Amino acid sequence: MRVESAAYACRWRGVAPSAKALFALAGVVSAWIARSPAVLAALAALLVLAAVAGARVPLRTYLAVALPPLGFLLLSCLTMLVTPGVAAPGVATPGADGGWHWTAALLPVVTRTALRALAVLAALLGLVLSTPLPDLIGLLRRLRTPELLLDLMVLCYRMLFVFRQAWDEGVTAQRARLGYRSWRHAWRSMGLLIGQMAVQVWQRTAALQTAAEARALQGSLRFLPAVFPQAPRQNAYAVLAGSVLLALAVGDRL
Amino acid sequence: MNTPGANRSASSVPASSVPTSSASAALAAVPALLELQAVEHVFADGSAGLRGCSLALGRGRRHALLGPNGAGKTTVLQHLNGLLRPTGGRMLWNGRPYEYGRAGLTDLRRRVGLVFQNPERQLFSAQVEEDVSFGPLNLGLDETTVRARVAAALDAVGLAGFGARAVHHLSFGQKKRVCIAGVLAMQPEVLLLDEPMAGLDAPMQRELTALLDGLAARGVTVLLSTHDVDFAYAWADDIHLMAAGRCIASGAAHDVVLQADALQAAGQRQPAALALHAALAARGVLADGPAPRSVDALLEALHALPAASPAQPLACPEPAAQRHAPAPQTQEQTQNQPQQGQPQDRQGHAHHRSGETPA
Amino acid sequence: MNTPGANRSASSVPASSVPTSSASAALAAVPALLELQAVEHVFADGSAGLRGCSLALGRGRRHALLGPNGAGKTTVLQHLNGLLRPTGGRMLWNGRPYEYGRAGLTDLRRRVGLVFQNPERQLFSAQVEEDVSFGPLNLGLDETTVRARVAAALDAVGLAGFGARAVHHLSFGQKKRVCIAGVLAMQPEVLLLDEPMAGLDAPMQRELTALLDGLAARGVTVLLSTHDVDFAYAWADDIHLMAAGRCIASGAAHDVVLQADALQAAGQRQPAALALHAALAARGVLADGPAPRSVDALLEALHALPAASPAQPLACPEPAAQRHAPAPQTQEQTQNQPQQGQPQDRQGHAHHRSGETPA
Amino acid sequence: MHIMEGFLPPAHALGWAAAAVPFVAWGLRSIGRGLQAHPERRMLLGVAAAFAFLLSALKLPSVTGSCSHPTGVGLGALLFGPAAMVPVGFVVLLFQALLLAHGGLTTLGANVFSMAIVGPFVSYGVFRAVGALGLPRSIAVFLAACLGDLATYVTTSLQLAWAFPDAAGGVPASFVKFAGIFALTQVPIAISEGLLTVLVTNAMARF
Repeated sequence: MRVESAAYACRWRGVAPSAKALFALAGVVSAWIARSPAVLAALAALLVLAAVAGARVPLRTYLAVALPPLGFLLLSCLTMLVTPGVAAPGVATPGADGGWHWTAALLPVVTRTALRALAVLAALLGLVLSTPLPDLIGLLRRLRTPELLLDLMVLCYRMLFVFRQAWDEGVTAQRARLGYRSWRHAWRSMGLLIGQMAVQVWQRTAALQTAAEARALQGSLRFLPAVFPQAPRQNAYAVLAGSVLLALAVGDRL
Repeated sequence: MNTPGANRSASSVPASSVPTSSASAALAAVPALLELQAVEHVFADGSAGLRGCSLALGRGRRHALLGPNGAGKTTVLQHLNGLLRPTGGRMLWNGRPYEYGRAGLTDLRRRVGLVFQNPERQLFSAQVEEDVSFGPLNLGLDETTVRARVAAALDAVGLAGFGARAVHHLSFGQKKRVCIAGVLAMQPEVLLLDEPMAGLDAPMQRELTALLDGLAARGVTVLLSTHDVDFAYAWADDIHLMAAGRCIASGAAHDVVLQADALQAAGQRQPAALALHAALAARGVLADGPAPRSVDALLEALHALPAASPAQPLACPEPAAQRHAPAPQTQEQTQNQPQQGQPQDRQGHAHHRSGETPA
Repeated sequence: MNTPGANRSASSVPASSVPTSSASAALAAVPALLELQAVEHVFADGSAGLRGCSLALGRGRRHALLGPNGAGKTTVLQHLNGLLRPTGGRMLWNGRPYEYGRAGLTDLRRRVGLVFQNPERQLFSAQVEEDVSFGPLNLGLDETTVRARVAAALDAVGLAGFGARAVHHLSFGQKKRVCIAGVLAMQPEVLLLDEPMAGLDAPMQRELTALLDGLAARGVTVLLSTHDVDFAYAWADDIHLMAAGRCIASGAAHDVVLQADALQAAGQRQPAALALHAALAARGVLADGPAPRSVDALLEALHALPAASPAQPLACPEPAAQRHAPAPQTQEQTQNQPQQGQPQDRQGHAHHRSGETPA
Repeated sequence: MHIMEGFLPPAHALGWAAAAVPFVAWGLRSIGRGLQAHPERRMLLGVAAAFAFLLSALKLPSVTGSCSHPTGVGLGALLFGPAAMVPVGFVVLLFQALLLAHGGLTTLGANVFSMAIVGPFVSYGVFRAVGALGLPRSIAVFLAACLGDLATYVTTSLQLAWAFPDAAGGVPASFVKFAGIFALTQVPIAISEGLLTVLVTNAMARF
């Protein structure tokens, strides 16, 4: 989990999550407002810069995290740039028999969509690569997210690591007994392991419930929110920086 | 010689009876802080967890619940914390029966904290501070108080400054301490720990015993379960011996370990320190009297024997010994020995009682 | 007193040195069964698991890998089983480098079985038999053979007749034995166990050591990791000491425990039996010579001292001793004592080597 | 199949979010009602969400040689019912966006709709329907997981086609394009997931 470790290690770890979220929100809204490819590209660049230079997220980590969405972007844009032959009667093409061919008709839309996606992605990455998830959950708590949903998030986040460790240890133990010798063995081993861990879902649930009751559980899971004493000042900075992005975007619209 | 519990008993007890009476005599005067009276527990699947288990815990003492795996130690702990309800017999707090209503249970769990064995199964939040705040918040305390308690609890377990860390970045020993902090933050009068030493190596065990001794010194009643008779003897004031769902012996540590039948019934042997001391006392190497609590304390006692002590053979006419002390000293020395040995043993005890733990 | 490495240099070691040199002398002629040569391992997250760790395991012996938590014991075991690959240095099997191809690993894991610490993490099937058959089935054996092997493995761990049981109804100790059966069913030449004693109570530990001794007696090379120096000294033929990813000492158990610096570097104290024996020998209570392997063996030695032995004080002119042996015997006795003591120690050793485990 | 962060136009992103909210609220209410009688369901669903997240991050050895990810949606729907799977799926998708950058916050609504609403309901419906036909359990499980996956992928293709109609052929042509391209990865995944879910439920049934 690269995002996870980057968030704990980055320079903006102690900055109020509300400030980082405000800045990311400004980035998203700006990208939605802006029209011209140049401004969208500039927004994306500024947001990447903020994460890499400001929060000091290692570039290698940044790229590794961005790679899968970029793959999706490439595939989807290519999809939009082909069109069925029959659907373009005005153009003389060899694909008129029902094959596929390139079309430039959607190129402006594709360019804008791609750049907008890059800018919004950069806003998201800037947020998640500098903010550990518990801080984000704390922010959602302040934003009055339903308690039950928050409980699910807190438990899910904690148990994620417990399960991941259990999974890794299980796979290692199976490998030690030749469980992944071949493709066929691998499937059988995985099925066994997932089944065993699915049963653990209930056992772990019972244990957690007991442990919570031992600590006087009163219904929902209550936790003390982390405090960020600098939050007002940091929020102000974030609003200021966000306004620059918004100004760029609004200027593009005018 | 004084059993530690004896002081607490009514002052009119004749002094002569004190040495043999053990702590249970002392408990007769004041009710025990916590008590199981003939508690039965049958689980939902029909298996018996406890069979007429009776047990009394004196206030402010260090108790060890000793027994093999499956003897019912965890079941007892869960009864004490109100997680399980006896299917027969009753539970007492300060002489009053447990109340199992919501308010009664919340009150009980504020007073009697329970730390489970496996940290992965009792930490809910991935952030240290958040998890520790869970208990105090459930008690309905305000934010400032909770924050202060969380800080104090983390400090007590030696994790001050770890509040913002992620639980999954901690070591096993640290996770275990977070669990303890989560209970300490509720400021319980009794701290129950299920097999706290499991999975810890020697230095980590020393740290944890030091922490527990510190709590006991501040008046917290501590009860831990263990299957290690040597550890129980070295650490505890009182030992409660369990086997097959029954509490088969209970009392001051140095009394319980002398009950060979009960130990055997619980699948335990004698503590090594006791057995060694007995063997050495029989041979006059160490003095009679209370045995040191651990092999280390016994070793100390051996090393602290006067230098002339290797001694007894030398005192006899033996050519190789000629360079040593002259013969006339012999008798005096031999007579002195018991008295010289005694302070060693007392020191072992004092050392032990002061809260430092023999490794 | 021979450092074990020294014997490996030449086969011309005079026969007279054999009794003290232990089996490591035998290693001189043949290469070790398994060997780590300056193995480095850096984990994906950049942390160092092993730093130039060198280690040789002789065939058919009982090895203990001793060190505190985090010293790299598990990492060594995972290298031996081919689960991890050195990032530097190399691994040898019978003097030949490991092959990490699919066929090589299959062959290796058939020969070198690894039992992990936590049974919950390595039992995947609902039924005992099914789980034990996992390894042999992966070896591609036919059903009849697998069935026979499963039965034999369950028999070996004392769980014959448990084949059809549900895994989650077993006790912790039984689960642990199912894990071992699952590896034994692959009929490995080497059995590696990660902290096998963790979480087991005394009777279960005795059972397990008896099982491991039985396997060793049948020629299986056994290596287990532990952080308990007393257990390692009591059980193992060879001890390999680890600290901070390095193997800092290696050799016959009775040699390694004498290396005080190395023990301290690994955060270990001396084995209690050794320390006690030294203290008692210095006082002439026990004879010099090899120390017994466990406190129990030492106790036996104490109890087996001739009845007249409590003795040395009595031998001297002391009023209370008059009813005992007449003075003339004294000198003879004192001289005899070392010789009388010696057989005790030897017996302790023999008792130990015969496969029975001192509790 | 997740739609990446920022890919949908603002109107679509907000529209899908608005469409998903009532379902999430309904799912929460349906869980909340059961909490009085079964307080441990709160823990159960939190733990189940972690398990589902783990499954979704697994790499399966796949037929094509590359690795693919199962969704775990079918299994979850069979174990906990489709209503509970809406909030659970929401949390899983949110975490995937925040921890793995799979999907995103602006596209969360669209992804929740396809993976946490359509998928589980189709899975559950298929399971009940096939069960009612009296076919063997493993076939019902296979079809439920497999078709649940396929329904998710068809929904996502529709969402993309609606947002980006083909210049000449409009939404239908665009749907054919997206569905066609993503079929390369999604059909093998659906089949793998079906098989795996059968293996898992068989293993579980023995406990």
